[in-house]
Amino acid sequence: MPDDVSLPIAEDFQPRIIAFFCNWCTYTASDLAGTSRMTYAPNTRVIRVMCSGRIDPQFVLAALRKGADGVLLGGCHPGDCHYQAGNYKCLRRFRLLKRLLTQLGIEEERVRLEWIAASEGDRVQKVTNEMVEQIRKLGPLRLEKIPTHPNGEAAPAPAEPMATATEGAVS
Amino acid sequence: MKYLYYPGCSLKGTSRGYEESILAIFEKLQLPLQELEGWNCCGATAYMAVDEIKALALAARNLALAEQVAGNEPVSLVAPCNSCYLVLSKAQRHMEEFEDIGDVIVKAMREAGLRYEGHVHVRHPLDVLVNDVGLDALRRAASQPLNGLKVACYYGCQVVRPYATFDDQHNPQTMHELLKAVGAEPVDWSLGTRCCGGSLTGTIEKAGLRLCYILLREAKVRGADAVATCCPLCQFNLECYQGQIASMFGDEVDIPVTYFSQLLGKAMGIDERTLGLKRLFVPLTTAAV
Amino acid sequence: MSELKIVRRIKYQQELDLSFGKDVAATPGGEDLYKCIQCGTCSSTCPVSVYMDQTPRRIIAMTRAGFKDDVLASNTIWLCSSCYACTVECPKSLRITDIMYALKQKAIAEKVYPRNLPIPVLAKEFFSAVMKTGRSNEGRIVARVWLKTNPLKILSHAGLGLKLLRRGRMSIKTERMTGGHDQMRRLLDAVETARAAQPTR
Amino acid sequence: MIMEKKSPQEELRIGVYVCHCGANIASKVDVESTRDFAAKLPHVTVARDYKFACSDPGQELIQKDIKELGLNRVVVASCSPQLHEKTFRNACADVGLSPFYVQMANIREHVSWVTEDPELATRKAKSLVAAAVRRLAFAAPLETKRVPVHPDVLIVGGGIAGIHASLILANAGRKVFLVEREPTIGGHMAQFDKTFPTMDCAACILTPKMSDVKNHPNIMMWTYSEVEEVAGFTGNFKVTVRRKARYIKEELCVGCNDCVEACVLKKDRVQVPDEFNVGLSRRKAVYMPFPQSTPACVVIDPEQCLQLMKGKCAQTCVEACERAAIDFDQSDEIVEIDVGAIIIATGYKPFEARRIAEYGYGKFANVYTTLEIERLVNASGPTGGELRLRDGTTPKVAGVIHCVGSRDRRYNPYCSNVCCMGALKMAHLIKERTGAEVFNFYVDMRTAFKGYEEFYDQILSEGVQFVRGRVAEVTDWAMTDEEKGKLVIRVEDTLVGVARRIPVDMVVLAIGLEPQADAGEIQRKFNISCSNEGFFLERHPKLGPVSTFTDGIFLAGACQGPKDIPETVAQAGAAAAEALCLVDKGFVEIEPNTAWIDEEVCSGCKTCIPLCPFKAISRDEEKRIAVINEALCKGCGTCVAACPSGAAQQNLFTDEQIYEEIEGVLSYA
Repeated sequence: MPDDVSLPIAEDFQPRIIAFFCNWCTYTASDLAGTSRMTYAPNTRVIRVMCSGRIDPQFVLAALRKGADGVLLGGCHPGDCHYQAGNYKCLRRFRLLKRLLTQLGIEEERVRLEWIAASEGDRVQKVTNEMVEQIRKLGPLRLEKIPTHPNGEAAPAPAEPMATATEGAVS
Repeated sequence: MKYLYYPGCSLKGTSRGYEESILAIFEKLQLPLQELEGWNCCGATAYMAVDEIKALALAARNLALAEQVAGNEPVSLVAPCNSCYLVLSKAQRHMEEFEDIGDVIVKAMREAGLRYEGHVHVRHPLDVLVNDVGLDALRRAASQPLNGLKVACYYGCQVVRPYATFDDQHNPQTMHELLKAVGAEPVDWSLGTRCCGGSLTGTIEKAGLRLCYILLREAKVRGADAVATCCPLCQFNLECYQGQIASMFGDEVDIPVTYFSQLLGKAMGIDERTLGLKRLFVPLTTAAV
Repeated sequence: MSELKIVRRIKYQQELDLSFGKDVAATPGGEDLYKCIQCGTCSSTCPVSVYMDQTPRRIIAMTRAGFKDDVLASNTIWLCSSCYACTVECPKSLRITDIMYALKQKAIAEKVYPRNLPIPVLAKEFFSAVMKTGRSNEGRIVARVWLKTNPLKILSHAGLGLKLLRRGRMSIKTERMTGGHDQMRRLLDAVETARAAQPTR
Repeated sequence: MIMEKKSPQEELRIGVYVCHCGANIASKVDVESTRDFAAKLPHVTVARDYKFACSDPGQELIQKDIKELGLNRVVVASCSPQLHEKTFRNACADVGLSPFYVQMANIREHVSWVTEDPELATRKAKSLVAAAVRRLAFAAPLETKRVPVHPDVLIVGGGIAGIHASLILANAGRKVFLVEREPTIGGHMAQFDKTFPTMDCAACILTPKMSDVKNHPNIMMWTYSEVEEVAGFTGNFKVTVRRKARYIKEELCVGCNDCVEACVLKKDRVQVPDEFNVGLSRRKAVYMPFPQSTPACVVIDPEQCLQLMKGKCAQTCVEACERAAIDFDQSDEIVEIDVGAIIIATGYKPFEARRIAEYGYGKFANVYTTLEIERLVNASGPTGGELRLRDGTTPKVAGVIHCVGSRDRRYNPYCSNVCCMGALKMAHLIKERTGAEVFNFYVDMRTAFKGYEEFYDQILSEGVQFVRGRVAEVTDWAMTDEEKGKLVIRVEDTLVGVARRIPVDMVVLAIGLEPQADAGEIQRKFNISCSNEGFFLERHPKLGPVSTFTDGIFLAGACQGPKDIPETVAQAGAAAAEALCLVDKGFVEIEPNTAWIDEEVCSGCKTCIPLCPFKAISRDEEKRIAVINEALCKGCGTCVAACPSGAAQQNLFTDEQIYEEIEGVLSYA
């Protein structure tokens, strides 16, 4: 972000992070982190989906627009998808999403995609902590600071989730 | 790849023969070593006990100097002394691993006008000879092969412990391979990496000499004509205390203790004086050679 | 026949320093101290444990339990020759050699090392030599150490010294750095300052 | 099937139940404040906290509220839905509320157990509750789908686990396919001489079960076969099996071994190490692994057989076989089977002792593994049961080293569970067979099972010397005259506190258990998970020890983690019962999380069609829209995420539900 919009980050800034975890691997790993009593930063809110392939990029955009400072996506390792290849679909969309975010003036580091297997409770802990640290460094997401479009209009600030940029919906 | 030579204090003192033979064989193999200008003591293990960070800072200065000389070129800092090899490697690793150590050293170096980015590759000559020069080149250079000289290859500790970077930690083979390439016959023994006592020989003599005794006796039991070493302190301990060991344990343990590089040099036809072989207390009996 | 002697062996909790283990665990390489399962691999792989009054395994156990005085008074830490055999063989990856260094440092700092033990003296001699010349000269240092701790030894080793001199392996002339001596001293001084500025160490 | 509604039609009356889970949640999350917070959320009729929501009184409390307060939605803020979602769904269904009107908020695994600060934990719990409440507004009273189940069961691996599970299922009248990749069933147990703690002969108790398998009319025993591919889902798996060419007509061979006698590979140096005797003897190109091999049928090793390798051989074996069972033209056969359930019992791999250089295995002739000793003391083993050193002499002193490759961060950090008892058995056998002095070197003695401590007591009283200490090294250099020519064990006797050197003639390494080398491949093939060390992951460490995260696939034996025979057999029985439970029920209920197309919105762009891994989407050419075949849809939602017009939706995970959840968590983050 340009210098003029970066404000000092408050000491007590608690990043708000939404995590979309697939039911079979990452959500289970997250449960395992719990049963193993691995403490980690309390900033993530996990939303369960059956497969990372279900994660519509619009969910990510909606989360950021509604006040999340970062979004974490979690799926099964390549080759391990419960539905054969949903995670690959997710990866493809994720790459495009990152480009889109950059164009919107949002740091791409605010979104992260991780493959975490059901046995990797420790990775949930590690990735969550890293993600929180990363977002802390970036500071709160201030969408009103998004630079204006080249044609002088403000960047589209989607009003309804369903109305967000359809280019997010790529397969 | 640039090769800088870090002699360390011993190679300028008690183990002159090591320096002489190392420089001579590298010259012969057309990989002349350039001595690092302005180097200081590596920090050595004895000092670690008193002030670890200072010891590591001393090592770090050498690394910084090497990096400075090399500019942007990748650089190998060749340290023939096991102890220097370890301390230099340890400084590098500790600075990466322990943030507080790294911070202090980086800050102190800045004060002293030094900078280290971590690009120096600390190497032992065994590593360089096997992996960069290659056994074939050694074989070609061996104009007077050692004809089955039976050698107990003795690596000591710190070249494989705790960081086994270029050889197997439990069963190192680089010295074996080099000496085999020039016609020697390494004996089968299990003590190649057992400690020689290090500085204990000078501080708690009885404990130190016992360790030397075990090594020398076993080398003889296994029928070795000579022990080959790759560390100044090992060579010193094993050679210079043979008299005391004999009287302390009532057992003759006279056996030549050379540097592996001296044996390589001999096989290359370099004369004994140049190789520092004349500096040995127990002369290398050339009967077998 | 010898006389029957009895000594109180029980340890009362108040005789222990319960933070000792944590202190040692906080030093570089000490981080896995509490993972030790007391298997004794360190003691049996140690080539010097022959002479140790406490095996390395016991040193670990005692350190964890806070037997600070006994640990620092043990000859074990001084017999360690830094061969790293225990460190690489430990099934729980404790860096025992580094822990021994940490214990030596603590003993020196608290001045509880055995009087006749030349190691701390050696270390000091070593340091002053390096400060003076940037190099160490083993022969000279060892001679000075013996002079301070056990002068008789010099006589018994005089022959060795002469042999070394004759073969050009020891010189009367002192080896010196070829430059940068001031820089090195500046560096060591700066370590003091930088360390003092650090909150934890 | 009722499609989900776009927006709630009826008035919402939501009940929120915040569970304490004893102290598991309440010690970190302020449950009272969470309850009060929930009570103020829109549409919440009642909010309560309760000690154990999953208990009977807890469930009754919810049921009572549904009846008395007219609740039509329920939020339970407790543990993971993986654990108790079913419990609460059933509780609500019992009193007439659609089970899909229940929403869990995971405030235990995701909050109280992973958060240090109680205040932040409470905040997190509240935001998850808020999200659950909001999400419910878009819930629909779906119906679960029933799919018929194929009654047959596949068991992969013919060791004691697979054998036991097969027999149970077959005795229950189920048809079982038992697939084993070796030429015989029996697994590692067949290689053992005796079994602890009773010391009964392994063959005596195993071989009757092996022939039961062979003769059971309900068991299709396919040895020398491997599973190639698995498709389908619980209740209806389609499995492809490769039956490797044996070059023997199995139905003709009677195991007379005449062909083995006749095989031209006579010299030891052209023969290969015998796998069954762990390399202690050699075998020919045609061989039978061991006398009681099941099936009693030889096999030809195509990498040894001159005829198969070079096409040139006198074929003395063919001549010798009276029944003309040898068939060099055989090729691998691919078979497809349909099964309703699968039990994986692929076992373990013994730790490779060479990896620990300090113990000198492979370097010193008289260092053995426990498996080798099993073969050496076995009457049908390479020495006919004589325990001799490699030079033919009898050991006078032996050392048994425990924990080889186990409890070691450099190799396997876990305890292999069976080696302590195995090492005690070794001590007993060596003493019994040779009268040698035996030393056992252990780190911690683990004999925790019925009759095991008594076995330890027995071995102690037999005079075996126990040294508590992990051996650092087995070496061949002598310090004393006594040590000359011996193997020297360097160990600290930790109970005495001194280092010792103990000279012995024989060293036995009690090697640990590792996952099979191809466990990763099996894991992917069957779509199950592995734990960090590579063993297959059970669904729940306590309450789902033989289930996997993939419904219909169960685990038995050491493929799930190191275990001994009693535990393996118990687990095999449990897996068989679980499989039986599934196939006997006759149907599976499928979570109704399938996708559907809103016909009015679909533009017929076909984006979704190629995305579906199950080919469940086709195009209705007449209406020019996409159609989802509900029976084929597995509910991943990939098509939903991709639909550019929002026509594709997924039950239980509609866009609205997820947006509500997003807003919900952020409204109180």
